[in-house]
Amino acid sequence: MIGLLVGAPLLGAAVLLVGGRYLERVGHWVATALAAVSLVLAATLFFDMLGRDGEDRALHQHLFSWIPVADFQADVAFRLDQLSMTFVLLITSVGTLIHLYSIGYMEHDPRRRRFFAYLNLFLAAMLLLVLADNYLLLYVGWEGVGLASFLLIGFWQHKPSAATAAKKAFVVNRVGDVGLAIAVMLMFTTFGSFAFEPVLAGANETSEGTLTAIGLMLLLAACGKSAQVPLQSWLGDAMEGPTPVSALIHAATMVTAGVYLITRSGAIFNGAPDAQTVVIVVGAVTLLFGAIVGCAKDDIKKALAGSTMSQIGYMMLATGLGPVGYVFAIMHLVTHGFFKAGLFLGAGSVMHGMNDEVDMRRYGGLRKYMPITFVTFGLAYLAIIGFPYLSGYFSKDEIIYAGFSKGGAEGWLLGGVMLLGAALTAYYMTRIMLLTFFGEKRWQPDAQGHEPHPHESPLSMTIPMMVLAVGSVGAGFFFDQGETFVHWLEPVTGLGHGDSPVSHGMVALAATGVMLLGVAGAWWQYGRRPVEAVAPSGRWITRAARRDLLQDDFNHAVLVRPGNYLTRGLVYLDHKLVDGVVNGTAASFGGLSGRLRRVQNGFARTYAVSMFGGAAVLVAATLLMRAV
Amino acid sequence: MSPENYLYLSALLFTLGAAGVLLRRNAIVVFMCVELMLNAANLALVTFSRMHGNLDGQILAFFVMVVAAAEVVVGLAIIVTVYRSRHSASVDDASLMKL
Amino acid sequence: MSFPLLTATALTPAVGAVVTAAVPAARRTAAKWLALLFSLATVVLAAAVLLRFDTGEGADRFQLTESRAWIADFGVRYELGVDGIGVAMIALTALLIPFLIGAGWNDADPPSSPANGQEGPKDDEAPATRRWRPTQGFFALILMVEAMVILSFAATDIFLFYIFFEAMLIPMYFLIGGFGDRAGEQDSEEGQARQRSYAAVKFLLYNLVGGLVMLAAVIGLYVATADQLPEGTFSLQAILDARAAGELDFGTGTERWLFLGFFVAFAIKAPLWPLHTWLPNAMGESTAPVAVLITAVVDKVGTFAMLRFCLGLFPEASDWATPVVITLALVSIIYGALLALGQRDMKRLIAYASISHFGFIVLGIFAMTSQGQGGATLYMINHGVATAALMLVAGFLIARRGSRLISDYGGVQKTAPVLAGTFLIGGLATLSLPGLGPFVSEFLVLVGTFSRYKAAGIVACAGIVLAALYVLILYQRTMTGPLKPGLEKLPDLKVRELTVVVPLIALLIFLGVYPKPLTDIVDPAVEHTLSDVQKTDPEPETPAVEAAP
Amino acid sequence: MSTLASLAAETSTSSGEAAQFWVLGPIALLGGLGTVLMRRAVYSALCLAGTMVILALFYLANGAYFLGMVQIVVYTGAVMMLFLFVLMLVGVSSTDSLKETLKGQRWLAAGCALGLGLLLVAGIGQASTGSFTGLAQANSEGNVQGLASLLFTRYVVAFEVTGVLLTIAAVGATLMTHRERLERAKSQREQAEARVRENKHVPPLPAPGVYARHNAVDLPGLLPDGTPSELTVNPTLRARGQVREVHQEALAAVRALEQRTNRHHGRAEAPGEPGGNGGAHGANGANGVNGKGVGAGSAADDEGAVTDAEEARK
Repeated sequence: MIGLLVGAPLLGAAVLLVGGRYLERVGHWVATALAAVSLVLAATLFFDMLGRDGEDRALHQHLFSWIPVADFQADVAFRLDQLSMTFVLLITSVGTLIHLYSIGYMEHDPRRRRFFAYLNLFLAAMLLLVLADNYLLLYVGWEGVGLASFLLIGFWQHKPSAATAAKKAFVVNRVGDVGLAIAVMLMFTTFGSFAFEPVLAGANETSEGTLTAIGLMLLLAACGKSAQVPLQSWLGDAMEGPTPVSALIHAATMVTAGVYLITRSGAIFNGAPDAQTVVIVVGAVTLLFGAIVGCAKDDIKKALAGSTMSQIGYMMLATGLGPVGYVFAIMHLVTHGFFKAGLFLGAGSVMHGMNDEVDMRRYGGLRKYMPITFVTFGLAYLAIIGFPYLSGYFSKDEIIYAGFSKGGAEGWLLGGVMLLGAALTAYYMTRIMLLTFFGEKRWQPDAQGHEPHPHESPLSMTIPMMVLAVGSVGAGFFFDQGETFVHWLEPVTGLGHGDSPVSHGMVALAATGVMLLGVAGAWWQYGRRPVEAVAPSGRWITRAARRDLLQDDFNHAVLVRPGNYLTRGLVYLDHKLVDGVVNGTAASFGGLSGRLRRVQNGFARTYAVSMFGGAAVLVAATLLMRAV
Repeated sequence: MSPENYLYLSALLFTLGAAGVLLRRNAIVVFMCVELMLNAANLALVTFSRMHGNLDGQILAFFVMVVAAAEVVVGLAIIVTVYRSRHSASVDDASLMKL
Repeated sequence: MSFPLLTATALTPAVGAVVTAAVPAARRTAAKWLALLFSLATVVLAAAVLLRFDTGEGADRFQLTESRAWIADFGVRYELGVDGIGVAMIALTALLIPFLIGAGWNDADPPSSPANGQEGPKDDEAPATRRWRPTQGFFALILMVEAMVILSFAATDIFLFYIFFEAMLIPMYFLIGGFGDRAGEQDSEEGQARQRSYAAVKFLLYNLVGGLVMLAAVIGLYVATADQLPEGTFSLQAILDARAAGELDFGTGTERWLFLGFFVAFAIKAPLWPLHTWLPNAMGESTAPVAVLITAVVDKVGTFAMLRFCLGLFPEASDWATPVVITLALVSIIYGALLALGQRDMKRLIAYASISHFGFIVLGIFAMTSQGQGGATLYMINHGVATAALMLVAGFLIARRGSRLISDYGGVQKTAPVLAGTFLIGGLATLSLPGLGPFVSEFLVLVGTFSRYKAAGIVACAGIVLAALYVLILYQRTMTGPLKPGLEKLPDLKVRELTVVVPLIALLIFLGVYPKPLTDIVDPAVEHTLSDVQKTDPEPETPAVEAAP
Repeated sequence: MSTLASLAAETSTSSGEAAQFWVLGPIALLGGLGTVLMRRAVYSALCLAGTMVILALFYLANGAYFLGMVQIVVYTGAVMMLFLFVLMLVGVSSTDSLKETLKGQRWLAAGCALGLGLLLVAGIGQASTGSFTGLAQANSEGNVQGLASLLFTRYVVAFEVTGVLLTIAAVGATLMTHRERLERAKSQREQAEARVRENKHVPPLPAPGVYARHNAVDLPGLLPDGTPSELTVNPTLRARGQVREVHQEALAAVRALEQRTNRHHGRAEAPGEPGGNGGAHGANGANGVNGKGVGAGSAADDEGAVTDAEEARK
């Protein structure tokens, strides 16, 4: 049953890739159908799970023994508990919707079949990731989604920028993966196993140092996958991929895998406060980082990407808080999955209508042309900025509250940071809103010179947007009702209650306040007066933010360029030194023999001389013999 | 005077012959120098036989002569053949024995 | 004694070589089919070996043994026998050769034939090669190498092993020197020929030097056994038993010298930094199948021999040398990867990648843990298959364009998507993506190393990232981006090429998803090796309490 | 004879023998030196012969009568004559320059020879024993008998072997020097036809020296411009380098004669004549042409002559 969950999309991928051009016409439908199949499976499993009560809801399925070498026993086994269930539902539902959406979006792409194959591959990998019963299998899914994201980011391979972005994403992720790999090894050497149960159970009788080490390694992995500082640089470029990809992988599901990993390994982090602190710091920094970047970008997708980073920063921070935060991290993750996917799909439909123009300064006043997009986008917008009683409102406020409840100065600090983040969120989202849908139209003919005439997207694209809009409106409320979600997850993640200096109400009030502040700020800058179609140079902070706060320049200066010099130097050395020694020896022997050859000059008299010399020496020797 | 002087003489002649072999290029002359060396050796042998008072030295010298004769015959034949083919009797011209 | 299965397995390709070579010049195609036939027969026999091999509990270590007196005066016997590792390696060798023959189907046709992957000229053409028979020679040599390799995997008599270990060089030399890929429009015909012969001679000299050192060690070993045992012997089994019984003990000094003698030879064969420089030349200049033959089959003899002879014969010395060897292995991993990054020539890039991988193998062997050594053995097989896939596809690409320079390619996936896809899969296997064979082995090696030498394990992890870099950069430069001029009508993979590549890829996936059959075969052998060196896996710090699910 | 016998019989050497030694020894040495140093092989051969004779005397003085005789008869008589024959075959008066061609050979040779000599002398000096036993009773029943008894008893095997050796040597020498004719010798007619065919020397070669005042075979004939034409002398002489120089005054005389005749007939100087001698060696080929022109008027074989002149110069 659980195996099928993964198997269906995997089958789809295989069939589509192998099937070749016979499937060109029906390929996308096959893929969507298979995604839907796994969605249905997930739903049935879900209700079946609801049928059982809290503690024994977890399901296990042991397929086969994968790598058995002595004590090293890696199995292909699945574990479906509430946590994974949540993810499965999110992945399959959003995934299916986006398959549907892509049918319209990729309609004119000649390689659509392959695109859907990759999408299916991604679904399979992601489901494997969340369903795995041990860290090694999780690692497989982990790299699998990396591969899928590589393929999808670089889907338009003829664009060098896309190819580069894909490579960058994979490599940066690889760095994170090393973290995960080392973590798994540490687990093996520490616990003699890396299945969830033994590890998490054994966590509390292991030394804190080991746990910290494992925790940090896991965090490294999470940073890579979830685009957290310092491994965040790939996410912006990943927007080179088709928009549905950005929505599915780089907003809703894959980038949240880091949060899943840390939540899953809660037991380890609980035992390692230092690691938790690092997690919090990373989350907080990323939160602001993403927000700042989001404020400056004019490319709508990159702005949203910044927003994604920032939101995931929230979740990270929450997971760093320990049991207090896990639940809400996941909750925010789910709601974020809805509204951010909605936002991206909206952006996609906007681009669809505008000849793939991404510069928001070339939009303006689109609400008249694409009403559905406007409405759905708007709802998602309200959700993300935490408009009261929309989903963002609940999840984010809970996290902020949890941050305060850390207590003491750090509590205040965290709360403050997160409120600032909230304000920024409101600011950049409003900015996007205003630039895109309000004001007067600012678009010009593109390079080929045809005037874009914005139009609403086909139904296959709008329907998913609507569904997601509903989700982003309702999810939070539904979750918060009687703390459904909390009780749902509690058996897996546990639940802690910090004592917060401030009450829920005050937090909600403050959040709403700063939100309004942000909106006002954005309106003050972009709403009152017309926006110029070309970005003003702006202050240094803006310029820096436009360049993703110089992260790439930093990487380039610190890693890439020295790396290039190193490789070039080594190539030279290998040729000159390592190889040179050998060739040198050979050459010297050759020269020596060449010299010796001269002695044989063929003149009989020369040989005679040597003969007589020899004779003389012999005589001398005999004489000496007799002398002594 | 003691017969050793003969030995000294033979040594000197031998040396002369050796020098000739090494210095001269004309094959025939080289050959003569070899003969000179052989004769020097013979002188020494004869002197020895006298000093030791038995004839073995002379016998040996006798054999040396025979062999020398044979050698001369063959050697000269060789020289003639070489001369026919190369129109030169210089030992340096026949220096094909090199790489 | 029962039917000599191992001898038969080794003999089949040898006979095939002779028969193929005897085919008259005009009947090239017939020769090809003959070679293919014989290689397939070998596969069948190897499969028989695999089936006859008993992996059950208490099965003795060396099975299918054959033993005949050969040079009685020196106690040299014709002794064959396989443990799990040997079986696996023989299976790999036998399995790869048919693919290599299929891939090299046209590589040895006379230059008159079009090089770009189309079928060669009909037999009645090409009068130039009436007397000289390059094609026949090519396939005959490949089969000859196969025979040698199988024998050296099966030999349990050290002298016998040495003979095949060396004899292998002769056909390899001619394969490298005689048959270049026709990729070098940048330099002249004789220029290529010069480079080829340079590469071939370099290969020969390196390996001969190694062999010489080893010969000295072999003789030393005989002497050592001769003055301690009733009579000197070369038999591995005998020596192992004698040591187990405590009758045999080379002193520390002797043992270390002997170990060095063997190790140097093997370290050259399985290129370990800094003895690696022959590999890039050899692989760069030879045709793709031969390059695969070198790195996937022949070099494996080196690592295999480390595992069987170095550790088996000289446990203390191996223990003594471990720090140095591990350091060298780490250097190879990082160094090879960095140099792969710096290459401009596709095949040289793959060669340096292989150097990096051999670093992993050696690391696993000398980690002295069952994961490490089991992983190393799997690694030998997986690396063989993965490199074969990548290199062969690269070979097809090179044959089409006639250039090895990465900079001559770009956007290939637009004209030849299937080729690009297979190339990508091969590349992903090389960077050991989970789900493909190499991942299993690489991770095992890392775990095995890490559980004994944490630092080494972590350093080795850098190799993972670098691998991703060089593979993806290669893929990006060649396959993606705008189409480079000259590639507009680049044909996609032909049926023949697909039949070569697809099974390899399937095998990669299978090995990645369900390696259990392989591990079952290998594990007992690894346990034996570990017991030879008197090592046991380190215990976990805090054994996990088995939480009931 | 008897005196000598008495000399050798004694166990000490008489003053007569000493005198003989001191007189003949140096001469022998001189002979050796001559052998080594003479530029002409014939001379060195003669010097060697002299040395050998002296050595023969020394043998006699040392009581080796048989050997002494053999030395004179076989060596000086037969072997040296053989040498001389060969010399004649190769060219009696051909001189080879003593100029050393191999770098450092001379010094090395001198070093080796001197070193060897010194060592030998030193050895002898070291091994010197004052007294010696004469051949008195060894030669008691005659030297020849003594030798014979030894030769046919103790050394009989060696004797036989040397006999075989001699036979083999003789056969070998004849084999080596004897040349089997592989192809039938060309008849005169065929040779003539061949000459015409390759258009070379169709007329007989110009005669030597007759044009100048000498009529010796080893003197080249002169061309009209007074330069000697090598064609006119026998190739063998050329090979031996025994072509005699044409003296400058002879040439001058020829030129003067021509001028006189010209003046006498009141003819103007033929163009190119005076420069003839000056540029003779420079423009030898051209002169060769003229020479043939004299020899045979036909212009057909001019270039043939040219080539021939080239050959001659080689």
